[in-house]
Amino acid sequence: MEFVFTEEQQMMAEMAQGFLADRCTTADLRKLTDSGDTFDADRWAGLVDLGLLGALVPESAGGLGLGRADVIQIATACGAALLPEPLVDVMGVVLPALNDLGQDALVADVLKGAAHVALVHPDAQLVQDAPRGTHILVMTPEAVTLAGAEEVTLTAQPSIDPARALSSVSMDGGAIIAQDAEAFAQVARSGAAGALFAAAQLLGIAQKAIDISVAFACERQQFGKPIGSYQAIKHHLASAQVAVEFARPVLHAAAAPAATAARIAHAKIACGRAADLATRSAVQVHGGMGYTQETDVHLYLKRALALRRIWGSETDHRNRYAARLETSAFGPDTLFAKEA
Amino acid sequence: MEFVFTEEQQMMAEMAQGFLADRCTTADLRKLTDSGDTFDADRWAGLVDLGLLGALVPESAGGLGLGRADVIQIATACGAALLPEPLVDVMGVVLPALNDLGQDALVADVLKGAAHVALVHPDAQLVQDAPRGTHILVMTPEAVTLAGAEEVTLTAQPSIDPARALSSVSMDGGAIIAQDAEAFAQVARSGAAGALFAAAQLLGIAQKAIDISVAFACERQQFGKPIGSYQAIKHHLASAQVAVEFARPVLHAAAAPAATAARIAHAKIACGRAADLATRSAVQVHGGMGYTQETDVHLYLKRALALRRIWGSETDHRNRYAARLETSAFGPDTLFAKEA
Amino acid sequence: MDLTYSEQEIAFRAEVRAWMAEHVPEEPLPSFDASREGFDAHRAWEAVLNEGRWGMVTWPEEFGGRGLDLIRWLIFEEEYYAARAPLRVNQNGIFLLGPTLMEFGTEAQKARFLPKMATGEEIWAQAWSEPQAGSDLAAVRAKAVRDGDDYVLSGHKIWSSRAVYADWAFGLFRTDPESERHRGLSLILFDLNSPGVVRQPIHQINGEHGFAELILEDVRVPAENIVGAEGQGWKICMATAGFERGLMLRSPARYQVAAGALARLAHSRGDALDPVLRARVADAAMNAEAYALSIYATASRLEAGGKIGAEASTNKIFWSEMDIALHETALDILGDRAELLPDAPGAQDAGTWLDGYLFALAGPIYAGTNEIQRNIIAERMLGLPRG
Amino acid sequence: MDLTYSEQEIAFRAEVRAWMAEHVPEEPLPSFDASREGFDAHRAWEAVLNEGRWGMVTWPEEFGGRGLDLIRWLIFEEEYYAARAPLRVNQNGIFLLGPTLMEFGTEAQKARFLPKMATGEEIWAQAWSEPQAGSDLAAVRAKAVRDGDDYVLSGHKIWSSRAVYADWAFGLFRTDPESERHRGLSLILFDLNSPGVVRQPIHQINGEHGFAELILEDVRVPAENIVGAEGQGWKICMATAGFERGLMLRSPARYQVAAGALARLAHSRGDALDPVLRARVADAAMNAEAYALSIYATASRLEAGGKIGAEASTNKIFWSEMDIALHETALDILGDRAELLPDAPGAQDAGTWLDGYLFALAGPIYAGTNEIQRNIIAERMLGLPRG
Repeated sequence: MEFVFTEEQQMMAEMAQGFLADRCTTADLRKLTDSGDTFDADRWAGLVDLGLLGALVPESAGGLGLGRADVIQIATACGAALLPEPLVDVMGVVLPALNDLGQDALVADVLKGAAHVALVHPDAQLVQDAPRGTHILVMTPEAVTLAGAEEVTLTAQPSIDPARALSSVSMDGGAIIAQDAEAFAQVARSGAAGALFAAAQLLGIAQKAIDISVAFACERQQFGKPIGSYQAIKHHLASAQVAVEFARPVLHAAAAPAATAARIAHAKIACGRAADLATRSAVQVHGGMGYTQETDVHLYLKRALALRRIWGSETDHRNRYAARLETSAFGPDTLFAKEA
Repeated sequence: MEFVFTEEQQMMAEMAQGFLADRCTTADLRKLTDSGDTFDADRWAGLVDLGLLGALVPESAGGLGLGRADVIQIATACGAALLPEPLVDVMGVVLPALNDLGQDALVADVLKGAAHVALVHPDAQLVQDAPRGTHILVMTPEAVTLAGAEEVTLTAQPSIDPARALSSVSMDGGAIIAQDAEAFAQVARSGAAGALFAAAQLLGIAQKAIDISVAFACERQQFGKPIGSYQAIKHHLASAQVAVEFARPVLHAAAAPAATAARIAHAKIACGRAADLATRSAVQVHGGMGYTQETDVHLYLKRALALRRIWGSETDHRNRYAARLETSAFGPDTLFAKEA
Repeated sequence: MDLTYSEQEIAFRAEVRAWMAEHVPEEPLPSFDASREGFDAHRAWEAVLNEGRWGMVTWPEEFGGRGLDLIRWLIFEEEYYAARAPLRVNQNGIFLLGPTLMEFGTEAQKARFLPKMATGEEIWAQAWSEPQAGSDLAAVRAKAVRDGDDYVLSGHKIWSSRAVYADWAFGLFRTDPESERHRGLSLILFDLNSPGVVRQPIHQINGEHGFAELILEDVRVPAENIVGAEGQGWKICMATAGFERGLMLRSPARYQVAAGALARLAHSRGDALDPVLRARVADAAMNAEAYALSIYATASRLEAGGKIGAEASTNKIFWSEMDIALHETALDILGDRAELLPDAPGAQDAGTWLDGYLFALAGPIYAGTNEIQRNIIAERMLGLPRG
Repeated sequence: MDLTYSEQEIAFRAEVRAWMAEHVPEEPLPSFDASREGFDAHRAWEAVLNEGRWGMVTWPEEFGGRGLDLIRWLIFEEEYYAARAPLRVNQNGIFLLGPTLMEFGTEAQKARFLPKMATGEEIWAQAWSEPQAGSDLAAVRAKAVRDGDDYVLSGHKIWSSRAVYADWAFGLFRTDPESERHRGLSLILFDLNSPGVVRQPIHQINGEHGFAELILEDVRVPAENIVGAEGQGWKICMATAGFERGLMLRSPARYQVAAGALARLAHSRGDALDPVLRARVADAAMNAEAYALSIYATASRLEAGGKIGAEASTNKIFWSEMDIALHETALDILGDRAELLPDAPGAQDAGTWLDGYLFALAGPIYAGTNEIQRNIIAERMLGLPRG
């Protein structure tokens, strides 16, 4: 039992954080979305070069052969940086699924940046960045279908988050690459991965929303002293930090190889609530400025609003957790129990 | 439309408040319960003399012939004073029920203090002060039964609130005085009355818990100034006061002749939550002293704990309210709508 | 205590309902905070309202009102919201400045400003806060210097609601340069089209620009545009703020209509609705009713000669928190559709709920943050010592 | 990152479980805070535990421990709570004073006090707070005056946990009469049976008397009973408080066992269970797991050489709020049975939940109120300016 990241895991995370600090500031994000775009090809090429897309793909298939615990902090960093490109979904969900389904050539193309696969999943029906996709992967519990871009019709579905270019997809063709039990299992596997990595991003957003609020509260004066010296402001932010502190270990445990679906559900709920509390506290701490587009608060708020409600709502995840609670024993010795 | 109490209603309330201020302090209450008792015969005689028991009984039957709105503030005052004697239930529930059921002689006896009737109801199965009862009235949706004290077996069920002498009752005899539809309707009528007047007491407790906390917070020094000057303490108590302010008008509207069952359910929920928030804030504001029996906080906390869960739980009342919401229109013009 | 409407009140409701049915535009108007076009459409609606003498039913007849009591005002508002009539672009005027002028203004000011306020011919912005002031209005630094028959205004105002398109503004200025905090402030009315006024729209979280920053450089205003005497601004402004937080800023019907819509949204899910969300929907409806009942009680008390006090602060906290919870519940019912903009093909009604949610987030902040309101309740209502 | 137990850890768990199965009393002991009899029964249990060398598994072997790591301590606690073994009457000693003595005590103090602490022969009370101090420990006024080889203690202590029946106490005293606030305080150990010590039980909300007031009048204590140097009391006390709020005050297993019992209580209602309560039960279980995971992570970090900092305050807030919510959910499931005392015939298991609820209410207050904890988080963890 060692509930700390290894040095290698920590180094991976710092490498990604460094890249994002350089290449994905909120100023960069504003410039991108102000120009009407949501995808920076140079930044994506940088991510491709780092090999991050294939982190969870076996080395034999051209990836890094890592596990979820190795990259969970990278997903958190992407959330904190509000990365607009779909690294987290591609790395965490799409490529593992294509690899599971034996799509080796397509995996190789994606890894070198030559192909882009957008995913439609029962828990994430609107797809991000689909117009740029060379392929669309559509999962239902009955079948997994892979279609070329020319075989689908996309309808833009603009989001309040200007960096999320969403579309709905209707299929005009494509090839079924898995069915029945295999499709059903893949939907569950991909759904769990999607929820886990959405949770990771939410945690990153939560901490970042607190951090920028602390900085603001130290600067901003009201009634003759920094607003951060008022107990009400302190307690807002302290409560948000408490939520983060008790979501983080759940998230990290949910990234373990043996994590149950219930644990991942818990992580999604806890990180979602932390992000909600933190971003709304950030609005309140920023006062009027928090209600404008002049500070960055709204960017975190909107991303959190979206991520909380895709890859399973709180209702969905609560039901999953409760179902396990009602059918299995619960006690100290079940804390690290493996999937039944 | 006049949503203010009349001068007469106000005078009635002040009369009762005056009586309670004189005769029912928390010091009186402690003396009573320390002696192992829960009933002060002198105080009861005083209440009998004031005629309050029969406030809702028609004048023709020896009562004052008033309506619920006339006495709702009296019930609130009884809550605030933690009156241990069962005035509220006798005045609000038992005597109106006996009157409905044509038990004129018994009504007259109760009014002059010669009889005492304890009530068992589906929403209040444990009865207060039953050993002193000359009669037990047992309501079920199928039948209403009136039994003499010798026809029932009582089992004491001690409560955390030392002023609530509870018993469970099993019937060894008695006479059925209403059945079927009449019994069913009486259960509903008495249940609504019980919930309304429990809500009134909860509101009184809530305000009182805030008031004693304010007094304490003005006195008690910490880190060199009164604790009431700290924002965290201010905001605890302000939030509790907000809850009281928006429970009070609901309670008063629920006392109107045309109030719906949903409105009474709302009042029970709102006053219960206000009392819960206020008494728990009171514990927190009083710090360690709030966790002892040396201050009065625990008395309010325990009474609120009990009253919140009898005469219908929050679950019960929420379901009632939600059912109406789902089957009737909802909008500004339904605010004062009459019972369907 | 009589919670039934009189025959006259019932008749009045019917009259409002009939008029609204005939006059409320079928299609919702575009937002008055997003474009000049939307603003003008709302201004036109104010004129229509005024023709029906519905501009502000509590105002005296001489200023375009009907001299009715507050209960009738509530009934009017109920029918107004139930008819989904346009939001009031004029609210700074009719709810805030209007009552202030009636109480503190000269006869000339009333004659000059109130009728055009009632018709919507002149739409008002407020100009209270400043960049370094926020909820601390006493920290105002913008100044008004007397120069002959004029005041010369200079300074920097922010969070001026409606100021992007409005015609006139009322604001707090320091007339005594030596003064500190709330002493030496005056309430002055100024034409937003005067030379020296620069309006900079503030982009809100929801993309609209309901607020502006105002840069004032040597703006000349006739001295007669001061309301009350020099140095009385704070007192007058507090009276206005009490009104704002109190009865009129958010009329209860708004939330009752929203809660009714939420109940229908929930109902449309049938048995698939999460019971926890069902409970939150019931909470939203209860809160909307509690707020309405509280306002009725306050209105009755005021009609009986009472005054509005610190409970205005309890109202502000209650409606702002209720508004967020209500809209958040809708977003949770909508699930993954919640993030879609109103014009997304898949949004259906989701966009409206999203808009309402984002708008609601401002509630605990503006007109004095809820932290300030809790301080007020604690100190003025409960009597706790000042920090 | 490896979230699986090693074979040795699994074997250790099995060893604890087997021992507990054999030794834990079948009937729960009477509370140690309600009677001398209950206190003595718990003291006897401590002796049994010590015979099995389970008193405090992280302590060095020389003091009766096993020198094990914190992960094994957690496993021990899990099995201890799962076996429903008696609460530790000795917790002031083994969790607070013991670690403090090991860090700051002299060899003589360790030899004198630790072994009897481990066996339960000497049970410890703490004597920190004072009537006018509350959470403001720096306001301590009780004094210790040096007189030859003794200190002479006088003053008034309150909230001394276990002090009604305990043998010894450790407390903060002002050794420098000229000093103010946290300067000039010292940590001194004293025998509660010394002449001049008067113990007054405090009647708690739940009827027990887990705390006492201590009136100290010229209580003579050998000077060697000071821990650390004169004036170091505050620093040492803060280290102790960090420990208290941190890892050991509430071990996670306590809540996991309680959440498991809550889940069974809920399950016993079957389909009649309100789905809103079902959701709150799930929340309780999630919180218990989150707390446990967080403590495992902290324990791993400490084993890897890390330090415990302000996150001790986040723990305090989290467990105390979770504990109340968990028990309140149980009371809401129990409905009208919730108010019944454990010995009421109709109470069944309700009385235990009621006891637990009332006990939980103290959580946000003692060991530094949650208001103080939030200040600490804001100032020390987030870096916000002091009030």
